[in-house]
Order: sequence, then C-alpha cells, then structure tokens
Amino acid sequence: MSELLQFLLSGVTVGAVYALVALGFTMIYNASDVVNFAQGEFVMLGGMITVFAHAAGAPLPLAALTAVVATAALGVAMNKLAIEPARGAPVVSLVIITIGASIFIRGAAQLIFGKQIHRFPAFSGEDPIRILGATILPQSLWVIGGAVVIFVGLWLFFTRTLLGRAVLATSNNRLAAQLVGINTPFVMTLSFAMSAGIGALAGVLVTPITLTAYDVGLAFALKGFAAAMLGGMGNPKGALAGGLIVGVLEAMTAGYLSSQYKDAAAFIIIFAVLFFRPQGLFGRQSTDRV
Amino acid sequence: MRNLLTTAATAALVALAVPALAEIRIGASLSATGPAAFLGDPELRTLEMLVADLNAKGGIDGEKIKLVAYDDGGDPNKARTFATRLIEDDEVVAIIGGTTTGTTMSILAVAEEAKIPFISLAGAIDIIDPVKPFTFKTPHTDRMACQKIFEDMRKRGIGRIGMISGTDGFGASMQAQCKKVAPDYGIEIVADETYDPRDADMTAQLTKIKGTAGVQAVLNPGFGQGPAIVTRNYWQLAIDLPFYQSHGVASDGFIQLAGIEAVEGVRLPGTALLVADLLAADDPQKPLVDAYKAMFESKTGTPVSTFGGYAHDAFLIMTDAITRAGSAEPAAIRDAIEATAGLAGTTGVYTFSPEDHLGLDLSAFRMLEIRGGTWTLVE
Amino acid sequence: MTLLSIEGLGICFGGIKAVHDVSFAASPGEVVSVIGPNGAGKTTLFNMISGVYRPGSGRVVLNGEDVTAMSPHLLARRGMCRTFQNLQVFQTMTVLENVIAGFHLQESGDVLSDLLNLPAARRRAKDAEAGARELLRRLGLERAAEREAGSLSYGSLKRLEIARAMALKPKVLLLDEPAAGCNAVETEEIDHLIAEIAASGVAVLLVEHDMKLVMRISSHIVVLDHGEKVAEGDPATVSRNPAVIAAYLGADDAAR
Amino acid sequence: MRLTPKSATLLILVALIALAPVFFPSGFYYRVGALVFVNALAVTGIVILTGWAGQISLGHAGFAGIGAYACALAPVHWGIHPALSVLLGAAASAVLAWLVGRPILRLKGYYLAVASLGMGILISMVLNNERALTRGPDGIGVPELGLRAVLKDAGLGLSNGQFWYFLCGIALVVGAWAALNLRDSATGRALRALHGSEVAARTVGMDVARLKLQAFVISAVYASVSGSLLALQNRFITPDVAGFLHSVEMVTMAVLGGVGSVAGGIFGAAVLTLLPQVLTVLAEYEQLVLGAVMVLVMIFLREGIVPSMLRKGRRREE
Repeated sequence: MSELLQFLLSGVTVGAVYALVALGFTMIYNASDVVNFAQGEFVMLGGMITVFAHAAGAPLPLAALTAVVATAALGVAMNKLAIEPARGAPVVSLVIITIGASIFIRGAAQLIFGKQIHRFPAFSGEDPIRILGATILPQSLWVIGGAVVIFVGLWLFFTRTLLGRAVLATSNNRLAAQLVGINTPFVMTLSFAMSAGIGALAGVLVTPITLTAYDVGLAFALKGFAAAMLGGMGNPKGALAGGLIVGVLEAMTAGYLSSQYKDAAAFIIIFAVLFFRPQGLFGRQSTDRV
Repeated sequence: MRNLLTTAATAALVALAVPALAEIRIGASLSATGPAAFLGDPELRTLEMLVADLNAKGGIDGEKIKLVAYDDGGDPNKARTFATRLIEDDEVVAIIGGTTTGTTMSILAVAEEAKIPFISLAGAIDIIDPVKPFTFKTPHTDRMACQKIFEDMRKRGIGRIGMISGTDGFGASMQAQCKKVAPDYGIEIVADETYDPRDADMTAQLTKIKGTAGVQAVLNPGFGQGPAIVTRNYWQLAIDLPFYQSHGVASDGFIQLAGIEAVEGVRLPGTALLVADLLAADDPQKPLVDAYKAMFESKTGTPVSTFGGYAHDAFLIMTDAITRAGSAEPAAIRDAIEATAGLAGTTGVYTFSPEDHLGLDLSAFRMLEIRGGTWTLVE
Repeated sequence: MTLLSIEGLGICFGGIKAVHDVSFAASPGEVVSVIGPNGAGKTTLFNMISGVYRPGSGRVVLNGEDVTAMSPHLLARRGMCRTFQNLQVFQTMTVLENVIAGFHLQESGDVLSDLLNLPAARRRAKDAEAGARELLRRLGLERAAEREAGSLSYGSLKRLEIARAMALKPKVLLLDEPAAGCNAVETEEIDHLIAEIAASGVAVLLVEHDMKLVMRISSHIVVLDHGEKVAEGDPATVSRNPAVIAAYLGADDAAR
Repeated sequence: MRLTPKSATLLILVALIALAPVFFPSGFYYRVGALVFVNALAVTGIVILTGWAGQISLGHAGFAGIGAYACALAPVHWGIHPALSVLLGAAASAVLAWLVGRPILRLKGYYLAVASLGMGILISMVLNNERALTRGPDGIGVPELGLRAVLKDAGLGLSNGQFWYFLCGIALVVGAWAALNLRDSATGRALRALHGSEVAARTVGMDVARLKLQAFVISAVYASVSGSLLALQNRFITPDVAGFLHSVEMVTMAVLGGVGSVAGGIFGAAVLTLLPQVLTVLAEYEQLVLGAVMVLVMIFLREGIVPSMLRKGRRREE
C-alpha cells in the first residue's frame, strides 16, 4: 500500500514536470500552429540562469525572477529574429527553425555557463514529508503547485480574457483575426514571451529535484511534446492531463513491471489513445471542408 | 623585384614547413559535448592544458606537441570519421580518446588498420581483451570496479544486493560486468533496476528495491546527474542499507550535487586523485596527483574528476613513450608504450606488456567513503 | 433505367438537420440539377452521395448496389466522380499532371514496376499522358499543360477539375457549381461541355446557381430548401411551381 | 536533345561522384563522401514520404537501426552473408513499417510525428535493452562485407575508403534513380496528389491509406539500407543509429535542402554532413554556428536550398 502511494507520488512529481513543459508548448502552438522544439531550452535556461544569478549573490527568489524575465525576453527575441522573418514559410520549415534555434541556444549556454551540472537549494527545505509510509520532497509540492497554477492561469487566460481569445482566433485564422482588428504580431510576441516564461518557471521549480546542465533541454522537450500530444495539442487541460498520465504511468511501470521499458509504456498508451482518438484526449477533431 | 618575390615565397614556404618538421602531432577524438560530455569535457580540458604546459617547458626534446582535438559528441559514427580525419588528413602519429566504449571501438578499428598507436579513455574490457597491437587504455575496466566493490561488500558480510543502473553505455556495461563477476564473490543480485540518465526521479525503482526481501546493500553504476538524483532519492526514502556508487561519480562535484546530507556513508572505488591529501608522503602518485589537481582546479575552476585523470595519464604515457623512443614514428611509439613500466599516473601505476594493454591492477583502486562531506579511505 | 438512386438521405450536424429525407433518381444521359438558396444543403447532399460524409439515414444505390457511405475511392472505381465547389486542385502539380491523376485507376500498376521504371509502367504512363493531353485539348487548356496548376485563373481551374473528373470516364458525374466565377463565354463553354458529357451516356448531377444554365440543360430538377426537398420535376414544371418561385426563384431573380 | 529533369539530376549526380575524387587532398575525403551518400540515401526516402506524400516521421532512424543491426546480427546468429543481411534488414523494416504504418498513418501532422517518434524510441529501446542479442549501448561489431577482397582478386585494388565511397555512391545513384522513377509514375503522382488534397485524391479513385502506407514502407527500406551500409562500413554499430537525434537529422537534412525534390534532399544531406567537418575549426562555437546556419537558411530559403535557388534562378531568367 505504501509502495503504491510512493509510486503515485513519484509519478505525480515527474508528471507535473512534464505537464509544465507541455503547458509551455500550448501557448506557441495556439498562436502559430508551430510546435516549438526549443521549448526544452527555455526550461534549461530557467534553471541555469537561476543557478548563476544565485551564485552571483542574488537571493533565490530574485534569481528565479531574473531567470523567468530573461528567458521570456529571449523568447521574444527568438520570435522577432527567427520566426517572424519566416512568416508564411511551410510549417515544416518553421519547425526546423525551432530546432535550429534550440541548437543555437544550447550552444550559447554551453559557452556561457559551461558543461557542469548544477543545482540550487530547494525553496522550503530538503527534509522529506512522510505520508502513510511514503515520502515526498517539499520541492515536489512546489512543482505540482506550479503546474496547477499555470494550468488555471492559462485556462482562465484562454477562456476569460479578450487577449486569450485573440490568441485562439489568431491560431484559427490569422487573416480573419487581422480583419477583426487583432494585432497578430503582438499576439505572437506575447505567446513567445509567455511560453518562454512558463518554460523558465518550470526550470526554476524542477532544478532542485532534477538538477540542470546546458543539455537537459532535449529530454524535457521530448517528454513534454509526447505529453502535450497525448492530451491534445493546444489545450491546457490536455497538457496537464497528458503530463500527469505519462508521469504516473512511468512510475507504475518502473515499480510494478520493468524499469527498462518504462518509457515504452508511455508511448504504448499514446499509441492506444491516438488509435481511438486521433486528436488526443482533449484535442478538437478537425474535418476537411469541401 | 623578382628576387624579392622569390625570397618572400621561400620565406613563406620555410615558415610553413618548419613547424611541420619540428612538431609532434597527437590527435584526440573526445565526447566534449553530448550525453557523455560529463566525462569528455574534463578530458579535453586536461589534454589542452597539459599540451600547453609541456610546450611552455620546451616540448619533447625541443619538438613542440600539436594537439588536434575533435568533439565527436559521443557518436561512434562521428568518432570513426574523426579518427579517419586525424590519420589521413591531419597525419597524427598517435591518438588519445574515445571517451565512451562505443566511440573507442570505432576509433580502434581505424587506428589498428592504419597502425597508429591509440590510448582509449573508456572502461569496457573488450577494448583490450583480446589484446590488439596498437590499442591501449588508461581507466580501470568496469569489471575491476565491480570486483573492488564486491571485495568490500564481502568484507562487510554482504551477500545479497540490489542494483540500480543507468541505461547509458557506462551504467549498462558495468551492470553486465557486475552480474558476471558477482558469483565469484558469493554475491547474489536480487533486484536489478535501471533508469534513463535523463530521468527526473528514481524513487519508484528504489522503492521496489527497498521492498525486495533480503537486500543488504545497493549499488548504483552510472555517471552525471543520474547517480546524484538516485542518491538524493535514496536519502529521501530513508533506505537504511549500505549504498555503493561507482567510479563514475568520483569527483567532488558529486558531493555538491547530491548534497552533504544525502551522500553520508556512500562508498565507491576511486583513484588517488580524490584523496590527494590523504596520500602518504612517499606515495609514488602523490607529486603527480597534487600537481594535476592544482593545475586543473586553478585553470578551470571546477573540481578534478577521475575522467580528466584518465586523459592526464594517457598523455603522460604517450609523451613518456615518445621521449623514450626518441622518435615520433607510430611504430616506435607503440613499442615504447608497450614497454612502459612502473609509470605513476593519477589513476595508478602503469606497467604494460604484450599481454596487458591496461597495465593496472586492482590495487590502483582505493575504496573511499564519504564522511562529513569529504572523502575518506576505507581500510 | 435508373443508374443512381438517392433514398431518404439525411444528416444532422450538432442536432441540426442539415439535410432531411431527400430522394431522387438519375438515369444515364440525364442532367439532374439540385438547386436551392444558399445553405439549403446542396453541397452537404453531394458530400453524402460522394462518400465524403457518412449519411445519418437513407441509402445511396448505384447500379443496383448499395454504396452508402462508401469511401470516395471505391465509388470512383464504380464509376462515380465529382468536382468541388471550393476547388480541390493539386496546386503544386502541373496542369497536365492534374489530369493524368484522373487516369489513376487505369494507370496504376504495382509499385515495384513504378520504382524500377519497367516497360509496363512506362507504357501505362504514356497512355495516361496521351489521354490527358486529349482531354486538355477538348477543354482548351492544352497551352497551360506544363504550368503549375496553382497559377491558373479561377475559370481555368474549374475546367481543369472537370477534365480531371472526365478522365475517370465516369458513369455518374457530380458537378458542384462548375460555372461559379466564370464569365459569360466560359459559362457557355461549360454549358456545351455538360450537354456533351450527358449525351455520351453519363448521368450528370449538377449544383449550380446560374439559373439560365440550369434551365437550359437540366432534364430534371430537385429543389432543396432548409435541407428538405420542396419540389422536383422537369425545368418547366419546377419553374412554374409557386412554392419554388416564392422560396427561391423569385427571391433570386429579384436579387439580380 | 533536351534533358529531362530526371536525367539531368542523375547525370549531375554520377558526374559529381565520379569526378570529385580527383580533387581529394587525402583519403579522409573518401570517408566524408561515403557518409554523404549514406545520409543522402536515407534522406531520399524522407523526400518520398514527407516531400511527396506529405507525411512526417520522426522515427525513421528506427529503420536505419534495423538495417544496421541486421548486418551485425544475421551473419553471426544465422550465418547469413552480410550482403544478404542488407536485404533481410530491408525486408524486416518493410514488414515493420507495414504493420506500424497501418494504424499510425491515420494520424495527421504532429500526431503522426509523435506516433512515429514513439515507434523510433521503442526500436532504439529494444536495441539498448536486449543485451543478450544486441550487446546494449556499448555497441556490437559488424562482419566484413568481403566484396573488397573479391574485387582485389579480380584486379581492382581499392583502399577501404575508396571502396566504400564508390559502393555508397552507387547505392545512392540507384536509390535516386528509383525515387525519380517513382516521382513521375502513377504512384508518385498519386502521392503528390494526396499531399495536395486528400479529398480530391480519393474522388479520382486513389486509395489514400494504401498509398501512404506504400510511401512509408518504401522510405523505411531506404532508411534501412542506409543503416546497413553505415554498419558495414563502420564495422561497428551502437543503438545511437536508431536514436531520436538521427531521425531528426534525416528530416532536417531533407527540409534544409528542399524536401520536395530528390536533388534537394541529397544537397541537404551533403550540407549537413560536411558542415560539422568544416565547423571543427570553430571548436566550442560549432553548435552555435550550426544552429544559426539552420535558422538563416530556413528564413531566406524557406522551401529549402535547392527549390528556392532554382526558383530564384528561373525568376532571373524571366
């Protein structure tokens, strides 16, 4: 019983990490239909900038804030320098641009930060909390809480604010959105800033648990992408559910079946879900209009 | 006018030709980036540092060393390409490198065919067993690491253990070797779990090991952040069993990453490099270890690791061989390397022979235990 | 002799009956037009007949076989083909290739002979190209053969779609607004073309807004309003039907 | 006589492969050439799948892995000659592609990308974990093909580098020839048609599901043969060949060069294979510059290098 609880806590912690990354994906996807493969690099930057700001003497909250703001600024720069000039290019070309950008950011991080692995202290102490024979780190609660807060925030943003609806409208039909007076370049800029900021926040929250280095981005991007697709790309609900499902599934497989093939379990479930729901759990079905 | 041109041309030719004659080209293909960068990066920095240092001291018999180093990113296919480039295009006389077993095996094939001496920095026993004429290596084999750990376990009366290994080459190879030699030490592996090196949390695997009946100790082969997370999870779950790491984490960086509270009592087989202060004054490795540690840490600002030490020793063996051979001919260098005897490095004291291209024995490993955030020798 | 019969076809979108209980039939050589105001469900009806949408109720019977909701590519094999209101042209391919694509069923053999360029594959490709050039000539598009289809004018694209459909040598041809966006001369050309196709024994189903065209060439007219059939008959009967005039023709004429 | 684009592409390709060695300063360049050809072969498969049929795969390295490990395992375990193992690997890849393709090709866009990604990861996971068979992440040796010795006996002595350069070159020419045949055949036209409009493709009688599956299987065979050639050439193979990064590399090469044309794919493979060799002079700045080059090329030549350049050239002519 305590074993099951432990697997569950482990799965939810990891799942919340994936969900945070997946939530970052939804913003840019909703605004531009592009899956931004540099999303993982935002997570890396969040962690790395915090590490170095903290080491330079900034208190942890200030260091974290610096990281989020700096990464958001970088997201805007990426949009202005790499995505906007290529507007109208085929989606595959845009995806390759984001891959190029991720290689570039990783290369820059390697030069600036070096190749060492880093970590900074957890926000509210390191002592594990015991629940019914299982344990969880206080930092895990921060991660889970962060995922929930970002989810609620995004959900409110998309459903309750004019700006959020403008983002969705832009994704549905850019031209129509422009015609009704939506400032689409601003929507894009905002999406990149928010997406990068969310990614960086994820990095800040998870680094005390997962540690960070210049090349951790890819693994986050992969799992986050898989989680987002499982849930249905573009939907915050899907990102949260997808992340948690993948995380819990991995932990359960590692605990009860085989740790060697725990990643396989996640992908087999993705296959199964997509077989019955080709648009993911919460994605909208698209039909050809003729 | 024409005279002037001729003179200029001749001068240019001489300028180009002279260094080519008076320098010894040594090649390196290392995983300075990619999944094995944790190993390859200190190796590359060490080589660059040592070459600069040696050249500042006048090189070998007045000939400067030119290091041609490529980053293969841990990809064996790239490593083979760079090995070909080093030999065919850069015309090096010897190669150091192959951070991982995969890249080493790729370089090895090329070096053997071209008859270029090659010193690998990777662990697997397959590299030098069976012995190949031109291939040598400096690190202990992963089998030796297992033996050293099991020896210590046997002394503590441990007979049943759980293993949790990384699925990277380092972890997987050591996992396989440990399973092979465990019976020799009367040790039974009753739980055998793995994790992906990029995983964020290993409590599920550790909980499973914890719940396995009769486990008396846990061993975690791996390198990079994986073992640090495993160690933190081990502490989080309050598992009250002796915990062993491998030489893959033998660096002060590990203690910082995993946290002093979590690493207390962790044992691992390490090299003299980690316990420089504890070495006896007359220890043959002492001067070298002290010098390397001081140089690396002042130049890079990061703590030394066993891996940088492997590169250090490879370079030491290579330059020692070139000096003794009195020639930079590949065949002569090879013969000189094979004749190396009693050469103290950071990892151990090397004595090669035609049957042994590793040149180390178990005594080079020292069983270390982390106490109060620092390394201590287990006796 | 009935070639195609539509029996009580209906579909709902989100609880709204887009098309409800529509029946009619078509014989070889006939031109059956489906007319009605915008949003009457004409294109939806076509989409159901041609297998793009799965009908909620009713049957489509082709040549005595129930082909309801059968995939379009299987319908094509049974001799049914269509064009689209919103143009579904292969934009990045040349005009000639677009029409050759219409010969797919005759041209395609096994992939291996395609990969190895075996004589059989070459012969099939050659035949298809010859057939396609002939069709382009008939439709007056031969000079554009090597151009990228995306660069053609709207009227030419309409004709290109018809050429592609004709390449299949269909028994039943569904044309969704073939004259939309065409000028008077082009409309007349299409008029002749449809008559010619019907005369060759093809059952033509037509959705069209140009009433003059419809009245001139239809042998039978089905009138839809709000998804339901409100009238049917030959052009003269339909144009005299007061319900039709009120609901559609009058309003439409007044609008012009 | 006017050359068709197909003959022109093949002629240029053959001429480049045959004449390039004249300018090689050292034997190393044969190795780089052979790598270009091996990569280009896999990328040609991507051109068929992505450029023509419009289907994205992020898992094709998995098939390269199957091809590679077939050459490592079949000769040792079943005594099959390495050359036949190439065919065995191709057959295995084709069967797997057929089985996996049927369900996943129903998916569109990114959903197909994630499903194919999962397939690739599962393959590389098996190669990593089934140590008893594959020897795990440290890799496994591959037997000698033996053809070079045969040629030597026949009086054609080639260095190892030269041998693989020409063998891979021939393989690429054959692969490009078949792909170009396919392009202008009924199947190729149908693939490009369904890329343009699936609905219209269906109405002219094209079995879209079957055609996509054919493209998937064919491209899997290309990837598999490419993996086999790599394994036989390197004489050693690790599961990295099946890894996610290799899949992404294939797609990147294709898109960078121009995914719509065989020439573009080959050019992209050449650029991305040569670039890292050139960029070694930049040492630690290599990644930075590589990323920047990718971004800039896609911004300024958004359809890929070859198609965009051709378009510009044509515009200048007019």
